[in-house]
Amino acid sequence: MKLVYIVVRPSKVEVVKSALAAINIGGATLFDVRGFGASRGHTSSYRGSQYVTDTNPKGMLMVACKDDDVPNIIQAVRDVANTGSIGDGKIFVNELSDVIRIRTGESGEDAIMEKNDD
Amino acid sequence: MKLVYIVVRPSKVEVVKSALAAINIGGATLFDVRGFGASRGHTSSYRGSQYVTDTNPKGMLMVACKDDDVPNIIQAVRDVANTGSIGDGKIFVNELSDVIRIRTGESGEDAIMEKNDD
Amino acid sequence: MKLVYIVVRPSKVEVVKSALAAINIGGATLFDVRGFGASRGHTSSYRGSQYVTDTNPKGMLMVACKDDDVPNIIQAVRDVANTGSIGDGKIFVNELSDVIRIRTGESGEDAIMEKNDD
Amino acid sequence: MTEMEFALNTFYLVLSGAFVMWMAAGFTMLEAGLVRSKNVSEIVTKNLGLYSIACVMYLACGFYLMYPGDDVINAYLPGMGTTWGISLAGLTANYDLGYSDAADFFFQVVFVATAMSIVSGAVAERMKLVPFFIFAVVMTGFIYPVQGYWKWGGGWLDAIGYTDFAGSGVVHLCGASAALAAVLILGARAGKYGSDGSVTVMRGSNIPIAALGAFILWLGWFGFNGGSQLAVHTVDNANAVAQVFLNTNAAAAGGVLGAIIISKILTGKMDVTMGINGAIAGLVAITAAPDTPSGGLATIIGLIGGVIVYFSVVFFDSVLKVDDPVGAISAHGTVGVWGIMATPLSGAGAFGTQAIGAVSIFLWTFITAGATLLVIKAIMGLRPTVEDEMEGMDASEVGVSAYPEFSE
Amino acid sequence: MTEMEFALNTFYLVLSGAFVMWMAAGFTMLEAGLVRSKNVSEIVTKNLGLYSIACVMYLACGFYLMYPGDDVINAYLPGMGTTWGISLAGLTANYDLGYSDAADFFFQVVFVATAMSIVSGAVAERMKLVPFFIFAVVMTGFIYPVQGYWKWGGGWLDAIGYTDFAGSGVVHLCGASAALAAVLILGARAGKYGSDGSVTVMRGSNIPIAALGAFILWLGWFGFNGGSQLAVHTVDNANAVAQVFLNTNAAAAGGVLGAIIISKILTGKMDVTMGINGAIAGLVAITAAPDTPSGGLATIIGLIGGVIVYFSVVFFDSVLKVDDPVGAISAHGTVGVWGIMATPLSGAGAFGTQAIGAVSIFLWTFITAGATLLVIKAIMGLRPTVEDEMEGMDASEVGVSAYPEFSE
Amino acid sequence: MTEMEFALNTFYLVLSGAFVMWMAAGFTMLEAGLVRSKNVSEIVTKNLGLYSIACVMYLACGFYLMYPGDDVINAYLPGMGTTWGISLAGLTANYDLGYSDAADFFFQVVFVATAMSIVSGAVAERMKLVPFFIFAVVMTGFIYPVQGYWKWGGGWLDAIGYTDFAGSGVVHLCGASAALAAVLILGARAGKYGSDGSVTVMRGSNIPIAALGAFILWLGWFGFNGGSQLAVHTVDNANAVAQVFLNTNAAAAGGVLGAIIISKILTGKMDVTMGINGAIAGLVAITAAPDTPSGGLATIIGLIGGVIVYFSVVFFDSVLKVDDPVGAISAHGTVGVWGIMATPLSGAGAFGTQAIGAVSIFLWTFITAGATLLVIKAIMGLRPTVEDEMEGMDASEVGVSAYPEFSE
Ligand SMILES: Nc1ncnc2c1ncn2[C@@H]1O[C@H](COP(=O)(O)OP(=O)(O)O)[C@@H](O)[C@H]1O
Ligand SMILES: Nc1ncnc2c1ncn2[C@@H]1O[C@H](COP(=O)(O)OP(=O)(O)O)[C@@H](O)[C@H]1O
Ligand SMILES: Nc1ncnc2c1ncn2[C@@H]1O[C@H](COP(=O)(O)OP(=O)(O)O)[C@@H](O)[C@H]1O
Repeated sequence: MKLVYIVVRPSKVEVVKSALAAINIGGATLFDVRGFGASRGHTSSYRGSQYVTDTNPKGMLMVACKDDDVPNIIQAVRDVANTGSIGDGKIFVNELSDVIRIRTGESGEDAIMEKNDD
Repeated sequence: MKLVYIVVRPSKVEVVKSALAAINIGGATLFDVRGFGASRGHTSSYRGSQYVTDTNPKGMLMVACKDDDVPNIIQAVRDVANTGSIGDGKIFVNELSDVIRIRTGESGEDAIMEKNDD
Repeated sequence: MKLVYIVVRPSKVEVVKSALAAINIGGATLFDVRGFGASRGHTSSYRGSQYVTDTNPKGMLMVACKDDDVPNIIQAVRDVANTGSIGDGKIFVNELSDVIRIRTGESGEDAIMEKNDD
Repeated sequence: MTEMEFALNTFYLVLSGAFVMWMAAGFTMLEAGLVRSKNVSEIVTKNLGLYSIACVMYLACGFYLMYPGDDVINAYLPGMGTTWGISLAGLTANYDLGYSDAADFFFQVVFVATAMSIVSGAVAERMKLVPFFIFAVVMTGFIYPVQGYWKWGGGWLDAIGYTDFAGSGVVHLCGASAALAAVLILGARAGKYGSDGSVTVMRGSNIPIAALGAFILWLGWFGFNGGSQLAVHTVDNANAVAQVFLNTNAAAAGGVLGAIIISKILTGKMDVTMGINGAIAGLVAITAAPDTPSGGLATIIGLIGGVIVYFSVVFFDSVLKVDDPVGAISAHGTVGVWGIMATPLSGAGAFGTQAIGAVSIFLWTFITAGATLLVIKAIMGLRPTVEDEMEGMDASEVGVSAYPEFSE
Repeated sequence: MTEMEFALNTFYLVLSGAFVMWMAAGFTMLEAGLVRSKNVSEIVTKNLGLYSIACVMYLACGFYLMYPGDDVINAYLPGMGTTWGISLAGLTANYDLGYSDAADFFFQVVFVATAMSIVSGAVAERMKLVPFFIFAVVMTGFIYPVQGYWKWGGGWLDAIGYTDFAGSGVVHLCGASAALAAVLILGARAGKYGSDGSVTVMRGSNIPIAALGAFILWLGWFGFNGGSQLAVHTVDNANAVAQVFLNTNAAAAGGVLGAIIISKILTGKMDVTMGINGAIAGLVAITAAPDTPSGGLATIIGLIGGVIVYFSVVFFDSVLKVDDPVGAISAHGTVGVWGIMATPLSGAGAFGTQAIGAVSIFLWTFITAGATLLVIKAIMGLRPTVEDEMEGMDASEVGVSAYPEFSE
Repeated sequence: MTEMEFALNTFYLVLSGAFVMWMAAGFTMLEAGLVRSKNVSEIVTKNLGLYSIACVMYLACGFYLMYPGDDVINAYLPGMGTTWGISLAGLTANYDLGYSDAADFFFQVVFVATAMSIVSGAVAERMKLVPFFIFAVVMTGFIYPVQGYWKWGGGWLDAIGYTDFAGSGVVHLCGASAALAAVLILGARAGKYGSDGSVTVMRGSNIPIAALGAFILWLGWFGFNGGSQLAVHTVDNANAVAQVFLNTNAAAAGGVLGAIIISKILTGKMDVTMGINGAIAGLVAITAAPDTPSGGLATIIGLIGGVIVYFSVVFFDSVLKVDDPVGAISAHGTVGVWGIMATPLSGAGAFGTQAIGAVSIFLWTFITAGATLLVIKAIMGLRPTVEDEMEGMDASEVGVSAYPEFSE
């Protein structure tokens, strides 16, 4: 299994969520984060003094999935979150050793599959 | 070592914390997150218009631990955070290559063990 | 590649960010978190009743980097974030299987390298 | 009239004016609470600025336009002149007029600011500051005073017997008519209505501050309606003032109950934002004739206002897809008309005349405001870029986040 | 009495009433600031609704019950009647009464709303809206007016010489007694007290808004106490009014200092929420006799009130385990009793008579409010489900988050 | 003077005082909105406490110092005495004085609190509560009353013809001079100025609450300036009062426009915090002579104040590196001087005398306040530890987070 982190623009979180649902990803956990990267540094002023903000608000989704789902997820995310401008974000793919569903105690892939009786 | 992510209901964060302390887990890092999963979608209305919220507030704990601790953690969390209803949350277990304690520079398991002189 | 989590005092987030930039780390994602660890428990009072807060605000940076960068990062972070008091934080180093830049579709190390035309 | 009577009325009038000035804070808080946090600094700036512009313009030309005295051309368009450099306090050679001219000016200037405040709520989150302020110049310096003159300056609406004690029409319907023109020309906020007809809910960021705004308006309205009696020095005047206070309060209470009861019936919950609009609706409804009804009738007029505002908000938003973030068009416009038409219930004004008043105020304001906005749009545009709008106007227009530590 | 005197007093009274109306905003902000963010929209709705209900009920029957004139049955239970459809302004055939009847009504109606506001703070975060509003109907339409009649309507408490200038007892102790009954019947908020006797601290979500509430109350109290002189038209009356303003302010200042000094001594820090309660305590303490003490004595009466409220809050919370999120029972009840008993310090009222007043107001309100609440509880229940309470009542009762972008 | 005239003036004065008391809430909200969230509870506590201390000290000795009547030693240092235990309402044996002594006290006491409030904003986020409160004791009990006596108590500044209608100098410049002394002795907030000359921007945490503060001040200023006429009972007085209301409002409006226009020109955006400071600057600017200019001139005086405050804020912050989180020194000090010097524009006061007034008030206050603070510093220190300051003073001084759910 894999644990995939998807960092996107805040305005894209909703559509990414829908896109994941559309390819049958059973769930995700969302984080409000700030990012810095290539799109560094815009200057603002407050009470006449200038200051630089080098981070931008981003949304992050953490998704546990089967190994096979990873290419689909990447494709689905790029389809909706790619604006072509710097700051679109990144996807980080990690190995995931195990998942446990707290409610039932199921583990492994069973824990991230939705069952009909849910 | 393992890095364990525990996603639970916000109201369970406190008790999970205590449960971890009870099994001698030395620390944890907490995140406010929103989750979606099997428990998708409740409808609210605002100024007469309906809208659907498909995420619920959750709390997440990130815990670095020794490999041996993992079964204990799973057991401890399930004991206190399992209500039997959808939305209880999940535990994600990852490999952890290394930990460094910034203060001392200790690394590996030493960095997550509490010493008496702390 | 590695995915490195750096948990530090909130007041150290800015300097860690600068220190990373100084060693040519191309980006990072920031989280507001609360931590508990060795520095557990200070007592406050509200309306005459005492209560214990056992977590402290921390900042976390998530950084994707090449394997070779890890020692530099650890060094850079320790240089600026080490105050010598309990609560300085920890660095967690994980394996990272893949990174994808959403904008271009680049993957692997290419996705975390800054190119001149950015 | 004795010196003391003059003094008492003047004191009463400036105090009433101060209460109405306070309504500027009420609109600001109401609107700041009902928009999303990325546009809060912008709406605050808008309100500070519009109030200030109203004060300057009314001094420069608005007051004279609205109350030209003997200089009037005819019943429709008043003459021109300025009160800018005149020390109004010195004017009252003959204090038989009942109160100081300066007090009168002060009481009137805060009314035009109120009318303008109504617009800012409706165009929230998507109209740039500079075009808005230019519109404010025209609205407060010309559009409002002209129709104000029709009724309160002794123009044709007054002549035909149109009744509007404190301005359900002259102030609230006028403001709402301009707001409607502006909203139609601007269009909805980015992302508000999907091409499939779906409505996206955009929730207010700070409910207690919106409620504070409603309470401020409620308090200020005692000056708004009470002061409109213009005198308190006799038993009859004092009795009238007291009844106005009683009725204004009763109508607001009725408005709250109307709105939260209908909300409970229809959705099972008591939507607090509707309760807030209900209070304002009750106040607007009673404003055309707060002196004549009994307390019970005032409560009912307000309660009906509260019910109307509920349906009006939903109708504009979901059916007409007219995007009014704070419900200003409904609370001040739809309910303003209700207030104007309800005056015969307590024996004030006749149905037909009231209808003429409502229609003529609406048409005048809607057309002139619309034309003004179209001209400004042609010259400089009204809206920020979609990117700026998505990011929030605090960043592009003001440069200051309203809550940098909570929501950035 | 001349027309001008009548006019001045009427003006004074409606203005005082407007200040007291403003206290509704004060209670709303205070309570919204001291509850957790998940219950903020709910408490705002509660306050908007209770104020409105008070206005309607007092018009329908409360005012007549409290001031029945010659229709009175006896000193304990007044007669019935309504002011609903009556244009009160018209009533004052003989203006020798001193002020307009409509002004009198308006000034009185905001007092009953104040008493009711005290209850909403105490039951915060765990009482459903509908049963609360039903209780408000009974409280403002019956329970409050009856004991109000005992003193201010000319009933038996007045006859025995009980002194209560502006209502330390009639308003504040009355409200707090109902609050105590409600809290005892409701029980504590879920999770507040552990079975092991532990106390969970539930912190207010917005301190500046709570402080704003205290400042609003402070300002409104000038109308509350000042207006209770009921006349300003003579040198004596004017002097009394001025001393009341001076003393009201001094007592509030004393209350703040009492509370923050004791907090500093006991905990090493100046708990701002205690300072806020201290201000209110100072105001409640002086309310029974704001006209008779010197400024120095008023300061001391307030300061003692501030100390009392500190200990009372801790005692109710930690020892008695009576859960009162905003400290309403302490600030208005415990300190209300202090205010009633302190009047002899400045030569107003006798110790024994004051005690009879306090006890009788407490018992009447506690018993009738308790009985009413038990009946409502039996019919429909008072509390949300534990799940709804844990999730916050904004979701289940109002459907609107107070701060959707900050805390969801 | 008739009883009614006495009554009317007394009513007018206590009401004006209530409006000025309300300014305490304005300063609290303004400052709470412009500091970072970790210091919000602390600044609220500071404001509650300083207001209360001002009330106690002015009663104990300040009022008598400032208005010693015949007990005066000479024109520079008044005599000693107390009004603590005196029932001021009883004093007016001869009501020809025009208003109740108690009303006079009440109106004056809120002025000293205003002066003190100015200091709290400037020292925000880095001065401990106890030393601040000790300073408040000296400032409100001695420093302010002495220079107040020079002008309003009939001292030497009054004798030479220095003009200061409502206190651009006596209140605002005085407060700002103490603030400047305090800021210089305290130093900047930790991390504010880098050793390389860089300036760190520390943004206010809650803009709508800061704007609310400005609106509250605006409203309260009608009492501040209007009440300073001290009488309303004749045609001349009433006219003057009305002109004061008109001009106060016009100047505030001008101040807003001055500040946001200059901000737009220089930065391309309309900085709302500058608009807020602009409103206050306009009000401060007109305060020295709100009765004499026409509305147009008042607007311009305010507008220039708004421009001045913009440059002054930037100059103190970026050039002088004097750290004043809310811009109090600029809005009340720099603009206070502008207000004093602008009185000749409308024919009130002479340039030279005004300059003497400004310089003497500044020097007296700056020196005595500075000396007092140095003594307090030597005894107990003024600042928290750097760690406590970094963590925020809410934790170490108050123990209560302002927004525990949003920013912890
Ligand atoms: N090396 C990195 N480690 C962790 N997060 C990163 C890294 N580089 C970028 N990010 C995250 O991805 C976001 C987008 O990256 P950025 O370089 O700005 O744009 P793009 O990916 O389009 O080139 C950043 O705001 C940050 O949150
Ligand atoms: N595939 C997933 N990846 C990441 N997080 C998930 C995933 N599925 C569920 N979660 C998280 O776990 C929470 C609980 O899951 P849910 O399916 O609602 O209940 P349950 O685990 O009881 O079936 C979700 O709210 C979400 O935060
Ligand atoms: N086992 C752990 N798992 C996850 N995070 C941890 C763990 N131990 C500590 N942390 C994080 O590191 C922070 C600092 O740790 P702490 O033990 O307080 O200080 P130090 O590392 O200086 O001994 C904690 O606040 C917490 O966020």
